Amino acid sequence: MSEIKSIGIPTPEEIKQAQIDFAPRCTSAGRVNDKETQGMVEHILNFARKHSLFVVAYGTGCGAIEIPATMTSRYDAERFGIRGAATPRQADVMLITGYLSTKTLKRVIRVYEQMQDPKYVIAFGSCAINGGMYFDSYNTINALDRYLPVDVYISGCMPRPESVIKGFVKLQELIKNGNAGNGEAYRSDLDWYRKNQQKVIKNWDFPDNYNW
Amino acid sequence: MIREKETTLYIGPQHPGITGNMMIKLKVAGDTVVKAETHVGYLHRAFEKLIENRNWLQSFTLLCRFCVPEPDPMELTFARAVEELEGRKVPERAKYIRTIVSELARIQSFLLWYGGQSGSSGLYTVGQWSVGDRNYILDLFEDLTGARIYHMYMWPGGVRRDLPKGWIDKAYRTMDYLEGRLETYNQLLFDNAIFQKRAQGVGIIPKDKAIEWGVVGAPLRGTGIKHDVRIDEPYEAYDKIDFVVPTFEGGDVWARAMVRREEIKQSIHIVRQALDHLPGGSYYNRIPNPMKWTVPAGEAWVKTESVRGEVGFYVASDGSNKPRRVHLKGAAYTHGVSVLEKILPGENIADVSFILNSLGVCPPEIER
Amino acid sequence: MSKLKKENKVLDKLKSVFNLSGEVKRKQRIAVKSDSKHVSSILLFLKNQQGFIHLNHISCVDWIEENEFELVYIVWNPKTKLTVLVHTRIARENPVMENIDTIWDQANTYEREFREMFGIEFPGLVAPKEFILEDWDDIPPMRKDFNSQAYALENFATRPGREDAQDVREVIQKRSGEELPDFAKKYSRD
Amino acid sequence: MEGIFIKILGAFLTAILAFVVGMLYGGLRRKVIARAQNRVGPPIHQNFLDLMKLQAKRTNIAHGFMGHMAPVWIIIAAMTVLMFIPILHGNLWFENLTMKGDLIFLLYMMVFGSLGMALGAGQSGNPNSAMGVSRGLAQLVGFEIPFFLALIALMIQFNTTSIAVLMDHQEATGRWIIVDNPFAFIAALLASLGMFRYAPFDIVGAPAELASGPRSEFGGKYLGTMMTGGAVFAFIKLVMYVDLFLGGAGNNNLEGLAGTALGLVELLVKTFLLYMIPVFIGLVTPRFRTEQAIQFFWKWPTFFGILAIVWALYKNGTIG
Repeated sequence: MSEIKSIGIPTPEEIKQAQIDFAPRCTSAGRVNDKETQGMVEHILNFARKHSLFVVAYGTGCGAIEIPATMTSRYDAERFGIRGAATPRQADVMLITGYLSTKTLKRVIRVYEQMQDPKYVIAFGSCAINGGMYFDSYNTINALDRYLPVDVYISGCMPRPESVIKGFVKLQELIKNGNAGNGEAYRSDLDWYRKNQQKVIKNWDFPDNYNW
Repeated sequence: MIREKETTLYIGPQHPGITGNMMIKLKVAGDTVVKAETHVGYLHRAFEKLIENRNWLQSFTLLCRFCVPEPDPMELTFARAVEELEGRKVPERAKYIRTIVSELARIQSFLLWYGGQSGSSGLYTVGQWSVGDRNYILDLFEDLTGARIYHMYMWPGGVRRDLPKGWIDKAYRTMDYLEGRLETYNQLLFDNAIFQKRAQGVGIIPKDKAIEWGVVGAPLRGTGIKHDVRIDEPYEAYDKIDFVVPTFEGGDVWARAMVRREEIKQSIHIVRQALDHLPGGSYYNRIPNPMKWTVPAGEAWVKTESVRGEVGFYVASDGSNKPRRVHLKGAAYTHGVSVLEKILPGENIADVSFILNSLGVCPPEIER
Repeated sequence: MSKLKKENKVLDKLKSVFNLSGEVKRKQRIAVKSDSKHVSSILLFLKNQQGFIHLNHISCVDWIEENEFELVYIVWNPKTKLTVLVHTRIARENPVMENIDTIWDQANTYEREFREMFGIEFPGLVAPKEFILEDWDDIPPMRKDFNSQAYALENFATRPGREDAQDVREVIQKRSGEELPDFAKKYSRD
Repeated sequence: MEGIFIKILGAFLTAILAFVVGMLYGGLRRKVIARAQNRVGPPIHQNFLDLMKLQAKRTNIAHGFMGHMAPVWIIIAAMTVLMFIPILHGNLWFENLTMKGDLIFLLYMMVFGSLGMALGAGQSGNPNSAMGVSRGLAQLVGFEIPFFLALIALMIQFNTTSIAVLMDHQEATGRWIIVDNPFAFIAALLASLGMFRYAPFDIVGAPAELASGPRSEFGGKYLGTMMTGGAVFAFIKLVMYVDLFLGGAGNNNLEGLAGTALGLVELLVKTFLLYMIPVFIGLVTPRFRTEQAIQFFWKWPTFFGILAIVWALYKNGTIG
């Protein structure tokens, strides 16, 4: 019967390789406006970007249950300029609310690629970080940043509305400093992401070029 | 008659009108749905597979995530199934606490439903109020169990901990507050001429077919058939509590809404009664060391009433420290697939999301 | 057993018509075992003659040691509030089971799921091939011989840092068969 | 020479005024709704931030030529209509082309923007957009009838199609048209609920039904431009109603800047009060289905429109 395969303690080489593999992919490639080089215009635009975050309405996992609570009267995320957008074209932020099944991952990638730059990804919950309690599930991916660039992780299962808002505030801070928005980096590292994505999505039927 | 050209319209998975993460593929002619097909699997986490690799107590962390809007009936049902397999007794106080918690879970789920039903018809104000007020119930849960959504509170043999100090008063106060607020919601939603116009005669489930189609819960009671697990097979303290199971004729969205409108009042009534008659004594029959804990071989089929309808667990044990098979039957399994595919043809596209909300389709319950 | 009169009546009726074994498990629960060939006629009899018009659930259990799948059909009578569990066993190799979606439409959904998750074939089942999974290329996942964790390790990237968690699991597994260490004994529940 | 200079400057001023007021009203609407829903709500300048953010998007996808042109058409239509609307009565700065336009011309120009939107949405290939467009056109058929009836009533009663002449008449008699022909106002007001597309008539972009309808495929700069156009159109509609029924603004005897300022304040008060009517109705009503919306417009608003014409004929001396 199902015998649990142990990974064991990783060797130093494995750790090194893992550090390379899991190094944040989007460090400098897509940074058109670092804090140092940020001009006056970009500064003002970043102020607007920071205070106007449209969230694409896609509840990908069970963390979506705290989104209504965050958006409604007690926590009221709209006072930060956060509001829902019905379609990916209009949205800036994508919330990955928890685990992603392989079937959803395919849709999520499509939705992400349809969003317009600069775009941000906030990942919710332990299961988006390292698989959480679904680490041995055959249908959920374990490390989201292999497949999509992630700006902010919110830990917890599930994150409370306070921590969701804290995550948004953190994202605002990153936007202000010009450290958020990995759309261009995603484009420049597309081969790496595509390789990982295609490993999970067996029947690959995406457009060849990322030009939409 | 000239047939209009049929087009294919995908509602979901990324769509504001969908409840959760699923997809409905519609064939539409003009504004009318000709054929509907449900596609699920976007939330499949293989719970039933994973539980086979966890021991009995570890399963509870996974179990409550079966259905996100209302996790407590899942715990309760599984705990009852394990108790039935083991023949374990539950103290009287635990029974009452379980009744209170499952009714509170119903109330918070009803409040979320208010949000969904009114939001899908464009009346966001009620949703904002009710989902905001839902936090008061979640506060009660937090005081009691430490978590807002996933509690893992009801274990085999009783509940995890006793009611904290002052909790009962707080629960009474919350019930009083909610009862007052409900009047406001109902005035705005149910007395609204446009809502009545939208809801009446839409998404009709025929009365004579309802049971055969596998309809359960509020949608079944909305066709005028009185069926509730809490009365048919009383569990916990429901046989000692006096409550009414409301029914409404019609089988449409309006009837289901009216049933829920009464049910939330009944739930508040039950919570008050259970708090009034809360017995003293122990709240927990201890289980052995969970790592060594084995459950005798056998099978159990246990049902519980949730907001969407009955929740059933088929649990098979082979006498080891892990479940052999845990199979959930949620109400959405039939409502979301076969019933939805039957009632959607002939409806307007505008009503798809409306009907979806009134059936309480919860995709994680379908695919697990 | 006067209390379980209704239950025994249904069971006796079933036994008189069909060749099956069964028992009354408790109040409102009747369990019967039958050959897989007779299941649809038993269900049809229960539905049309005995008033069990509601199909509650169909479940499937993989008994890999006995090389069999067990299918459980659970039907419910809204008048008498009784539940009958009809068990049947089929072979694990090339499993084929009779299609009952002509009796209850919603059985279609269950059968689609079992076809996908256990690989059981239902002749005459008209439905799209995929229900929950997409582009599945391994053995049906709910079978006991499918190792979920191995599949996950092979296909999905794992973040370093989870190794301890794996070890704890191993320790727990070992420990469940072993004596507890001294320091843990005072917290022991037995 | 000086006259032309003032005219050009005035045109710019008009455009800026319409844009700022329209956007601020949008922000105020969000704030009011939030307060009614027990929330704090966004700051009232939130819409400006949203617009700035949308214009600052780095990638902008257009689906074909019409997808590119649709927002431009909306802006063109909005600005053209704006130039023909008298903002303040008899004011030199906001005169623009007011004396040359008439109601019928305006009505056609106002549809021009929606037409561009429809073509652009059609080219995007999104079924939600196509369905939104067909719903929008159906709704247009609904609310245009009572609106036209109300305007025809005014034309019959006062024997003119010029807004400026109507405003002159109101100033001369000192009586607003709301008093002269209340039924026309009621019909036009009910039609305006459909024009603003807030609940219960937000069927075009209904989120739970059609994602966001015709706008589904527009993002970034395109959406921002559409937002601007929408804000200007909201201002135009409000000013037009104020001009037609509430006596317009700027009918004071003060000279120079003080008079203009007072006129603007008057205009803002009137338009804001008028704007709050659809906003408050939208707060407490669910959305109609398309056919229910059309039925609504063809019942009571049309009845009031016909009543307005009868009233106008009676006042005019043609009948009675």
